[in-house]
Amino acid sequence: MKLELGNFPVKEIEFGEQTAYQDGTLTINKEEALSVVYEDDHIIDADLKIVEPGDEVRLVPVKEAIEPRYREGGGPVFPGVTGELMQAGEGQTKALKDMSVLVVGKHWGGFQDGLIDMAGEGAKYTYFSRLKNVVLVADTDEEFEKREQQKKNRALRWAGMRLSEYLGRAVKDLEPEEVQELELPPIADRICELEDLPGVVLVLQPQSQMEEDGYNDLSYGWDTNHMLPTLMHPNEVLDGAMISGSFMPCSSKWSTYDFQNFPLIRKLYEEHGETLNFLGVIMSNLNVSLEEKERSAQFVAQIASTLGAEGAIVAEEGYGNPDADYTACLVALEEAGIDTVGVSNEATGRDGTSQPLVAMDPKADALVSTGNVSELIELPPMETVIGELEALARDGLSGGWEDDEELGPSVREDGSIIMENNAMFCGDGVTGWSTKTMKEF
Amino acid sequence: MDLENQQRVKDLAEEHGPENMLVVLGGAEAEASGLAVETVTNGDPTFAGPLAGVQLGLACYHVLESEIKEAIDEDVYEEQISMMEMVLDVDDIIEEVKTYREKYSKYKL
Amino acid sequence: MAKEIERAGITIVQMANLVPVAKTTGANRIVPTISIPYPLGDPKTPEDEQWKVRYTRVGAALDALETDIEDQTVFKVG
Amino acid sequence: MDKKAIVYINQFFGQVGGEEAADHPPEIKEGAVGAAQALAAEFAGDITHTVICGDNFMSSNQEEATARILEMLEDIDFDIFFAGPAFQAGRYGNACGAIGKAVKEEFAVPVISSMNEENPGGEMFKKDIYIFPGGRSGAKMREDAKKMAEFGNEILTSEGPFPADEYGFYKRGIRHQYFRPDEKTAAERALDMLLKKMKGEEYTSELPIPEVDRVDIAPAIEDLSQVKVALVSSGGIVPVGNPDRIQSASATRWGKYNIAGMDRLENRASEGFKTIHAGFDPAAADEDPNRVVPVDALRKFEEEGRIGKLHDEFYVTVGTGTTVGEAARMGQEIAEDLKDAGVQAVILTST
Repeated sequence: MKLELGNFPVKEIEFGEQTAYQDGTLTINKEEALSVVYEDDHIIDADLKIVEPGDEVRLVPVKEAIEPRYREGGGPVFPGVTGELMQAGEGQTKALKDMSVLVVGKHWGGFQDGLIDMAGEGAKYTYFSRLKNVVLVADTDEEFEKREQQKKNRALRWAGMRLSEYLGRAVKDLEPEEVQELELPPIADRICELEDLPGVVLVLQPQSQMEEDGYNDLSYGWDTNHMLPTLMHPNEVLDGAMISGSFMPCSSKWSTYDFQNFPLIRKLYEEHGETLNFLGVIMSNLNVSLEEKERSAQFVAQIASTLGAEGAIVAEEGYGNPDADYTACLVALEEAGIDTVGVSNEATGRDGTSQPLVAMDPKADALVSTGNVSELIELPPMETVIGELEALARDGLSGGWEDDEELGPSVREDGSIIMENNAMFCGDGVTGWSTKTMKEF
Repeated sequence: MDLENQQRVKDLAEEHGPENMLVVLGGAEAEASGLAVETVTNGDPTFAGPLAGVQLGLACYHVLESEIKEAIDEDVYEEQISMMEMVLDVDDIIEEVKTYREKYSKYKL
Repeated sequence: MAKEIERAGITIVQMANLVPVAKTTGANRIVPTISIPYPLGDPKTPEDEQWKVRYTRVGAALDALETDIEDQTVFKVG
Repeated sequence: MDKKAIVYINQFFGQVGGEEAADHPPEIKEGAVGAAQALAAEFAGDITHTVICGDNFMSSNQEEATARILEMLEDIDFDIFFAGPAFQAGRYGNACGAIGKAVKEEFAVPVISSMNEENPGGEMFKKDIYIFPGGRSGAKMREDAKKMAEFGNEILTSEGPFPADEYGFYKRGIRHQYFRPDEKTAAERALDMLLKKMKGEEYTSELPIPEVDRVDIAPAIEDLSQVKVALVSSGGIVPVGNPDRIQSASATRWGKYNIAGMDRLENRASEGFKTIHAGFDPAAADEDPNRVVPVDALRKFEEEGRIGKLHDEFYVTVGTGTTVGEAARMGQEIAEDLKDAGVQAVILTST
């Protein structure tokens, strides 16, 4: 499978007459862009903003991040989600780089939503503070979940994807500045030198723990709750086969942008043919019952063994009971004789003394840790808030609270905030971005 | 160096003046000898004894060092010390004692 | 939590689906349940079956409370 | 640096005497006395007082000794407290740890000590105060005191963070996140670790698996029909309206709710109970809370005489994201309440 990713670096974003890309500048016709957003009747109010690194802006509740792209030939960027089902990971896709589309609720947030600061101390906590962002801030008529803590955010997330596809079409007929060829030939056809290198698989455990439709990560539009671990080509993941869900405490979340750019996959590609033979991605999931967790772990170990993997990296989207899936998977791979490394965050509590994962096993002896979900973060007020600051305290964001005996409310009158890392939008960068680790103090 | 010996050294130095004293060590081990030199020159390194923080700077040698050895009657040295000289790590001891002496002794032989 | 209650000298049985989690946190008497969102009654099954599951599993937990154990024990149900 | 320090040492290093003076009661002297001088040589601030206490006095009257020392310190202004170094001396190590912990709790200043790895005081108190690995005997006084004093200088003048592996004190089981100065990403770290592991080379896991802390198994109940049984749950089942505002994740609160006279828990639709747990799909629990807190089944057992009585209240909190530390505290509080209510057996349901 071969994917050619045509990159268009975005140095500046501005509103203007016509949506177009020229010499690093993305110009957006706001009215036309919003009309794409309003294609869904559930969107009752929408606006677009542009934010850049260093802007004194706080975004909350942030629901999703997407890289704008165009699929050559006009097929859906997210097959099975924004259009018909088709093979992702093959052919040509164009991407607007160094930017993302951020989707922010105009009023209402939920457990799974997060916060981004574009400047100051808070900016170090999320990758998206480093990007130029087109912010869709909107409200919907999804009354059934307005006051619910768990929100599907369906209308907003889909609007974000439509908007990304719309922006992607700006480079439809243009030549990319740079083309990256991502190619892994069929495993059986790989040349002899590769055979001498150790085979490595990447095992992903995207969030899939809701029984009800509409909350989980999707694979080609299919709810990952309903799947068993399966072998995927890494190109599929990078090319829109996977989209983010709306369920997990936000710092643990993998946004759709994260799937499209997955640093662990990129790193394995870099090492392919140099130090290892990248066999592929085993797409697993996270489950609610023990039997399901064990079944998935067993499937993962079996697929990895069948492929002849000597090494594996496992990444977990979440914490709490999914740690049982994570540990089960690490143990199953180790027991199959495969050297395994895990990547996850931890929950050591505000004081740092709690047990890092809820399920642990001494066989999991090589772990990368990307942060503590309960770490307290205190940030000064920001000049501008896009969305609604009160959502952090009011709507049950996983890192916010209405009141606390010791700490007071998450949102203070002067606009300063105190929250748990939990609410940092994709803050733990488990897909590989994180420059955070955990240390003993 | 135990607390009693520290007290004795301190008293003698007060009585006769540190410039008029010479401490000769007979310890069998390098580290302990070094500590003893330090104690009578720069003060008790463990800070537990009377010499804690007291910098006498005394001249201090190990009995195995040539300066002392040459001053002793050969027969006596042969009878009393030479056996030990064969089983001890003489170089180590001398090296250690010398190091501390050069660092802290204000007086020499 | 089970550990702290047991430390206080109260005999406790933990009913949990995630046996590895209960084990890691140090619970001593463990009775498995059927899932996380519905430990004691699968909504997809008829009422009487859910009742049976609940009655049997809670019964097993009561048995566990009356059982002397030497080590951390996961009690079998049914 | 105009910071003030107080030093704790034992009778030996305080020049009171050896074993014969080990019953020496605590006293406080101005300035750096005895071994406190070794710290004074490296500490950039001022050592204003030295507390000296006999090791035996401390170990046989720990409470009294601690109380007396805390009282001595009450009116003194100080920024940091040093205890030791204690080398391999067990009683001395214990004394440094105990008094250090008490001072830290009472005055909220950093406390620094040093002990040899064989000193049991290190294992006992490394969670409470900073303890540096030290030599076996007083011969290492200068080195050990230097480490303590230098860390004291650092902690009083810089903002941190102070990771254990960088500064060298014993790991304390306190894990916090840390931005790597080299900005090496998780992807790069994972690949490095994997390549090393596959080659059989040394690597360092960023999350070493700690040992599980076990409690003594409570004895079996002889006859449940004579006993009051209580239900406890981490499934977040609360009265609709959540009167105690228990958090739906990272909970720090628990509630107890009266079920006297109830045959079962009524559901959310009938304004009875619902789950506020955000870690799983709430539909099944909202529809029938007995699926999580089986009041109905226990009523049946009560009626059949299988159990003596179902306790009139059930206890609840939320498990998801709730740190083990918080869970332990809430467990202790609930246990206290259960004991007061005469409950002898508990069924804990978790989701």
